[in-house]
Amino acid sequence: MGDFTFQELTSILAMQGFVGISLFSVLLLMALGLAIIFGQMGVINMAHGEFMALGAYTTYMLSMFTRTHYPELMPYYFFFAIIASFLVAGIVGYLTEFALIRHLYKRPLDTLLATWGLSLIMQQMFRTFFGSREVSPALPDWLMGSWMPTDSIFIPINGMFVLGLTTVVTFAVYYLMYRSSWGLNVRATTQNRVMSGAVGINTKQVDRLTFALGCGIAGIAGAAFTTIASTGPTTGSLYIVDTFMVVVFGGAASLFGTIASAFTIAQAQSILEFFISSSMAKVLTLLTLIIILMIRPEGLFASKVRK
Amino acid sequence: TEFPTAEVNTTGLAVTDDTVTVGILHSLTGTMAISETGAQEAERLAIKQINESGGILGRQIRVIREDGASDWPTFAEKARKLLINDKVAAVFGCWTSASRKAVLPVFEQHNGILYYPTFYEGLEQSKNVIYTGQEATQQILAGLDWVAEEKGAKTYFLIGSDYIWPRTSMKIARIHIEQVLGGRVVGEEYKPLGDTQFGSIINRIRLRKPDVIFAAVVGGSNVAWFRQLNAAGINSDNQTLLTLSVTEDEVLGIGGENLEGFYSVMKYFQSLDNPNNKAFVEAFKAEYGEDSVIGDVTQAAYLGPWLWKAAVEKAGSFDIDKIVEVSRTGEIELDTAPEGYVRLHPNHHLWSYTRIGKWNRDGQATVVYESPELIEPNPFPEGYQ
Amino acid sequence: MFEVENLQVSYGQSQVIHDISFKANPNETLAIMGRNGMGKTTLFKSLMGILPSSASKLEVAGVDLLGNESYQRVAKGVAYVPQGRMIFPNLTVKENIETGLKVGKYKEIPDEIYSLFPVLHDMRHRKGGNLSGGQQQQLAIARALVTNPKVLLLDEPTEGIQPSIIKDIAKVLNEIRKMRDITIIVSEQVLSFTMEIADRIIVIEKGKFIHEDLREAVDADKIKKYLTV
Amino acid sequence: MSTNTDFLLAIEDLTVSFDGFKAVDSLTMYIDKNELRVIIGPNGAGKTTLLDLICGKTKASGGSIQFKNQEITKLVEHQITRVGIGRKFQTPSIYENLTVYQNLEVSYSEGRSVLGSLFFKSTPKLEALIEEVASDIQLTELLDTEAGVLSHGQKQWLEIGMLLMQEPELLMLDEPVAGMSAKERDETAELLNRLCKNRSVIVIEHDMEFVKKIARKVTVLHQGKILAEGAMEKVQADEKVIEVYLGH
Amino acid sequence: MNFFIERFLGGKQGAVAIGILALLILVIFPLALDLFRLNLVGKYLTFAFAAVGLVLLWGYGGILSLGQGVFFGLGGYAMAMFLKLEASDPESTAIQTTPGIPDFMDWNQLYELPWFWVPFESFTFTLLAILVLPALFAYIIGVAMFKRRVGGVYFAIITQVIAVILTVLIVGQQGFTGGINGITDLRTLNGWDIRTDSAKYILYFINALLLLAVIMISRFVLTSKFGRLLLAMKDKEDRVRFSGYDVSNFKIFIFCLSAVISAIGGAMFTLQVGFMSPSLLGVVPSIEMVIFAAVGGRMSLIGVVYGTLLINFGKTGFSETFPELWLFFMGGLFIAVVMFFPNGLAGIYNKYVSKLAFLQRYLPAIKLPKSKADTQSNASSSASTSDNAAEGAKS
Ligand SMILES: Nc1ncnc2c1ncn2[C@@H]1O[C@H](COP(=O)(O)OP(=O)(O)OP(=O)(O)O)[C@@H](O)[C@H]1O
Ligand SMILES: Nc1ncnc2c1ncn2[C@@H]1O[C@H](COP(=O)(O)OP(=O)(O)OP(=O)(O)O)[C@@H](O)[C@H]1O
Ligand SMILES: NC(N)=O
Ligand SMILES: [Mg+2]
Ligand SMILES: [Mg+2]
Repeated sequence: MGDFTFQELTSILAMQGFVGISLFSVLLLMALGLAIIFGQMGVINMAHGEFMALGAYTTYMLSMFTRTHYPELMPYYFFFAIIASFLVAGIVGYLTEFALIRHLYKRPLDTLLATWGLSLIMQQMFRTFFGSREVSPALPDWLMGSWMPTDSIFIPINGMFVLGLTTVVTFAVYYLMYRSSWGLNVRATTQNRVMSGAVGINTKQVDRLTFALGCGIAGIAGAAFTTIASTGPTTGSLYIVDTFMVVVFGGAASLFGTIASAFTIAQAQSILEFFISSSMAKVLTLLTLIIILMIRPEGLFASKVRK
Repeated sequence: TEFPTAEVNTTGLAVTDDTVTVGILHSLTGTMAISETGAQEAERLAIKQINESGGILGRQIRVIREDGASDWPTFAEKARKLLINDKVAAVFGCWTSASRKAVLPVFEQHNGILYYPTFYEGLEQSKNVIYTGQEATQQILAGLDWVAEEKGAKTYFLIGSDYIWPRTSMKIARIHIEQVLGGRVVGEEYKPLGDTQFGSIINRIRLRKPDVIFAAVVGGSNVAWFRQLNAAGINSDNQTLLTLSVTEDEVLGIGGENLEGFYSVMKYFQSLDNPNNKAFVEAFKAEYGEDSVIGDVTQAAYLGPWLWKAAVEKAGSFDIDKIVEVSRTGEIELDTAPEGYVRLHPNHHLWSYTRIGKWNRDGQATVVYESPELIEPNPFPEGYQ
Repeated sequence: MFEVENLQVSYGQSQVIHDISFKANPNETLAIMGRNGMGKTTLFKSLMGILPSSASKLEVAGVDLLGNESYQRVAKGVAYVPQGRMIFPNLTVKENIETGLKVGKYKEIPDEIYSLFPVLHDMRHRKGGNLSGGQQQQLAIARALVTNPKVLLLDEPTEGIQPSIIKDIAKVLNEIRKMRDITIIVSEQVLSFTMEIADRIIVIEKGKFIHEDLREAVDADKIKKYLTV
Repeated sequence: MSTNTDFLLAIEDLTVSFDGFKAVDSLTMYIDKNELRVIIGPNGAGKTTLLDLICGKTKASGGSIQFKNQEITKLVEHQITRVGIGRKFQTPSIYENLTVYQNLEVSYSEGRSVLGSLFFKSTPKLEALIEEVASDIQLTELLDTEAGVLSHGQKQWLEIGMLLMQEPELLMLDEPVAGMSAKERDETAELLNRLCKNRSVIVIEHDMEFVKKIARKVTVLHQGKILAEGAMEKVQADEKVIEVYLGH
Repeated sequence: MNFFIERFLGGKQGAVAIGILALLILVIFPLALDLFRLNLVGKYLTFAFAAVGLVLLWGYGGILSLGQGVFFGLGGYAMAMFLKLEASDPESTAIQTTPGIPDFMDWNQLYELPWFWVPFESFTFTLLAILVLPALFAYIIGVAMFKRRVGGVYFAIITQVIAVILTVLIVGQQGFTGGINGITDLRTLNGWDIRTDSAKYILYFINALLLLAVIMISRFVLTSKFGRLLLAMKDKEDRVRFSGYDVSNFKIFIFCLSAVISAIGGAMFTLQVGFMSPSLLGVVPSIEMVIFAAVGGRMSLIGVVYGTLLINFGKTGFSETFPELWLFFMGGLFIAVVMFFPNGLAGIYNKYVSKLAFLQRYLPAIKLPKSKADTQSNASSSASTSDNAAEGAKS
């Protein structure tokens, strides 16, 4: 690979940098909802990927609807789709908490089984309603193509969009969890449900809304991913392991840890990938994770409290 | 009757005086359901049509459907069930090579017959399998010859999903490019199945500036792959891309706008203009809805029941050995195949045309090249192993 | 002010609280004494709505608590300092106290709290879980006080606290009881502390109240005798 | 810097800090064989942290701890236990899902390796020891009860019992009578007085009544340092101790 | 004899339970089912090994591994490598470029057997490898994790990550491993055709007997002091440490043991099903193994066998009857078990069946603790502490 100019090389470097950042934002967006549900509430939600898929399908439905009924609104529908995905996934999450999760707070590991069952059911529902084939919504034109700061650098607009969205959602989550009194209730409840009730927190409501919020954020992630990949009934299962990895590796209860972990994984993967095959890059990235967890057994940003 | 059961079924298959039972074995659930749905629908359509036209040796075909669930062990288990428990006279099914490899010993041990519809890597020829899709050389060599000739391609970038079919296909492609076409392979990359991050590979493509991207990315990854290509400014205006694995099914997810102007090499496109295909498309849409699309594998799957019918009728028997025997005569043929005309080669594969389609925005392809004659299947190509 | 009638509590098959009834007035401190395992904690937890219980009457200032969840009881004016502290280990000291601010009239942590427990002010940004045992106990009391309750339930509040602060706590409890006219129900093992704050002393034995006396009427030795039978 | 001594436990210049906060600050202190030492001090003085340091739960930032002239700051928890140090936690730490009997049995000092525990067999000696300990801690009646349902005080005793099963040379108790009723405090005091006959004991307590019953020598800790040391009466009268700890 | 009953069977009740299980899998199934179904049951029972391993590791040890498929796969691959080499003799592979090596190597342009395949030409080595490889691998992971005190969900996720790594490696290195296809078309074991009907019967019985043996060994472990220490560690790890135990060693041991048990299942899977593939060692099968254990009752060695059978019969049955909707049933089944029978099948047994049984009279007077699902082991462990000693003194 000798014949390229210095300028080309810098362009490639810039673009490769963006590949890492873009993977980072994807991972982080996937993980944010789980950081709340798993990191804060301790619920091992194996159906988290399906909630993402739910958001993606919502976006797809809305795009079909807009296209047939209000074609002139196509350029704008995506914003509504994000909100709708949040709401739909959030509402389903709310119901899930009510029907299932609230009975299991004393047995956190059992949430793994119940939500695994839930994920099977949701997958089958997607298949029944939308068929086995993958779908992808028609995207507004402004989301396609790329931004060219110079004539040899192409920064994909969908990647920038996801990055922007991730930033917004991250700040919102940070504010909600660490700066609002609601967040204080959430954190108290998840640390000691009984005692939180005894200081006046309506823990049932907090639980339900927290779970719904986490699922809603998964829905947003799902909506965002329709700009990158297609959605099928089993799409969710593709994401779930990575998502858990990001959250756990960061130190389950730390939002900052989740961010740092998504960043580390994304950069390791994308840098390695440029030099070796993607499967070996993945293996090396994962091995690095394991070694780092050996050094920091409770994740990158463990919140250490004496026991 | 004309064909007494005792005569047409000497090996205890599930054949009665008026029915014959067959199995359909595809993934209805799991990641592969996406691809296998169409195949499974086409097989059912063919069986329905055969039944409507009087069945086979005077018997109606009864179908047992099993779900392979995208899981190879399950495929093997279900194949065993179909053969041992249900004693089906034939099985139509499988999509991935992995699932075929998993069921192959079962079919060989219990002497069943499998009609396998997917384009695949070759290097296999089982007595108990009829391959109705193309093997690697049929698809690849013609395709590469065409880009070399038409586009004057010299440098090639190979990319595929990480499993046996793309890897074998690329191996053949590389040999052909380097030794026959005198070109150069400037990159060869594989992505795990289902992966959606192609940014790094795209950057590498940009570095190497190949004349042709030659792709065998499978399933859901395709959407990410083409969307990201497009967003990176690589499109048919500035890049030739030929893929082995995009059919109308995948286009549905990818979106025509992301694919416009790129090429697929296949034996079948829905847009093929011939009376057989017109009738087939019409019947398919009547059965499964106006919006349904038909891809290469779907069509190949449709051939399965018809080829089986032809063989059974020629043999005058449902016995597997007799079917295999007549299949090996090289005389089983279908004038009514949607792809035009097919004939079964003694090596269990089909003679077929190879076509190159250029994708349009509406998700259909325009055939820009068709091999002048049927291409002989050659699962063990000399010099390409 | 605080009325309980026919309270029964069981763990599964085994009944632990048998038909307890009592009344406490505003500006009164009731001490519940009893040996280990006699049901004090169980009583408090059931009053707080943490354990399921049955009763024919349960009222705070005429407001019914029966069937209410913990948080509703808190909203109606009950506050609780559990045995074993149960602070929120991963919240900072400040945040721990703030969890109690929801229901009370305070918007911010009142200075009295910090002047009663100066160490909590010094350590307000430290994680609750990193405090020493006694500091955590102080935190638990502070958290309950900021809810500005009508009824304050204290389950062995002085456990692990240094003598000087125990004295301070006694003083403060006596003060706020008078100032805010609240009812305090406390279970306690340290006799001196009990004698300093209690108006009435009830002895609990195997889930039943077996004895009751006004503080003026008893001395430490007498109570000790009840507790050793 | 450390020298060979007759002390059972020699703590010299011990320091630990958490994010710059020195919980134990250049502490030097010695415990004799068969001594019963009471440590008191304000909340947050560093008493629990000191025990944490001795038993290996927390690693020291500096200084040395020698047990029978063996440096133990480098050892890990189970090794420290094996050299003969037993520790009771501030909140009772017992196995709620095992019976009282099993709690005691599991704490016995034989069969501590993987294979040893696989092929471990109960012996009459063990039986007798369990009986003895159970009666010491007044849980004979409850041997077959699941420990989770014991009352707070009983849990405290059970944990002491579990330590006795280890037959340690140094026993460290963090607030052993917290939450106990008056009678049980008396009984615990007796128990401790009996226990210290052939081993050393370190007790941390805030209950002065109790301390008086057991104390021979008292160490007062304040801000990680020794504030006063000596006989109970002397310490109680110390103005500084009254100021920071006892109150007026 | 008493010792055997107490320690290997789990007392009289345990003996009855094992007896019933033995009757079911050794007599009733072979008589009632045709060979095809029996072979399926044989396959299910190989997963039961993994579930039994999880009872030790997760149920008692409190260590959740989401990577048991890795060990199942190691055992399975070791066996498959041996069988594949035997199936790849130069005659049957004559059409290859390099005859005598496995077909997939030939397809991937390998011209020589890779070095790490060579020892698998020996059957003895293979048998050893099936036991030692997973133990060694588990040991390495165990030392790396438990010595560093990685635990709880961190350990669970790491084991899951290891499952991912192994899958990616196998799929990515297909020349050496057969890739996503796995290792297929296995035929004979030391010349004995494993595909014949009689071989299927024999393998079924070997498998069933091995399973029973593994259960008894596990029972021995659980009724020992080690078993009680596991429960103790699950409850208060620190206390165990301060009682003088090197907790990490205990965890490492139980992890290795459960790995070996899984691996035996994997090897038996290969023998009975005739191939091995990465889809058996990834994330999903590993989670399914946990589900088998949970549905059976994670504290019950016998319950998990029934759990495994139930789920797999359900999967096969539902998917044959409702090929397009069976996931609804499976999902519903998991949720129902978790919600209504938190202790799995063993919990149902304890709650309903055992109450009826006369055995109730022999249970200790005290109420059985809620968290202990397994009557068989429990009744004996709480009752036998004193019984045991008495009997020990007699003998
Ligand atoms: N979760 C439980 N399940 C069953 N029984 C319990 C449970 N908790 C407590 N008990 C039993 O209830 C009785 C009362 O316990 P409780 O904790 O209320 O006593 P207490 O008076 O607060 O004792 P202490 O002074 O030790 O705190 C005890 O006999 C105890 O064994
Ligand atoms: N991990 C930690 N991080 C921060 N501060 C800590 C940590 N551990 C202990 N501390 C602080 O160190 C000081 C000593 O704590 P320690 O628990 O030893 O006190 P103590 O003497 O046992 O008090 P008490 O009598 O209340 O039990 C306290 O101020 C505590 O807040
Ligand atoms: N045969 C294939 N494409 O897997
Ligand atoms: Mg109590
Ligand atoms: Mg302390």
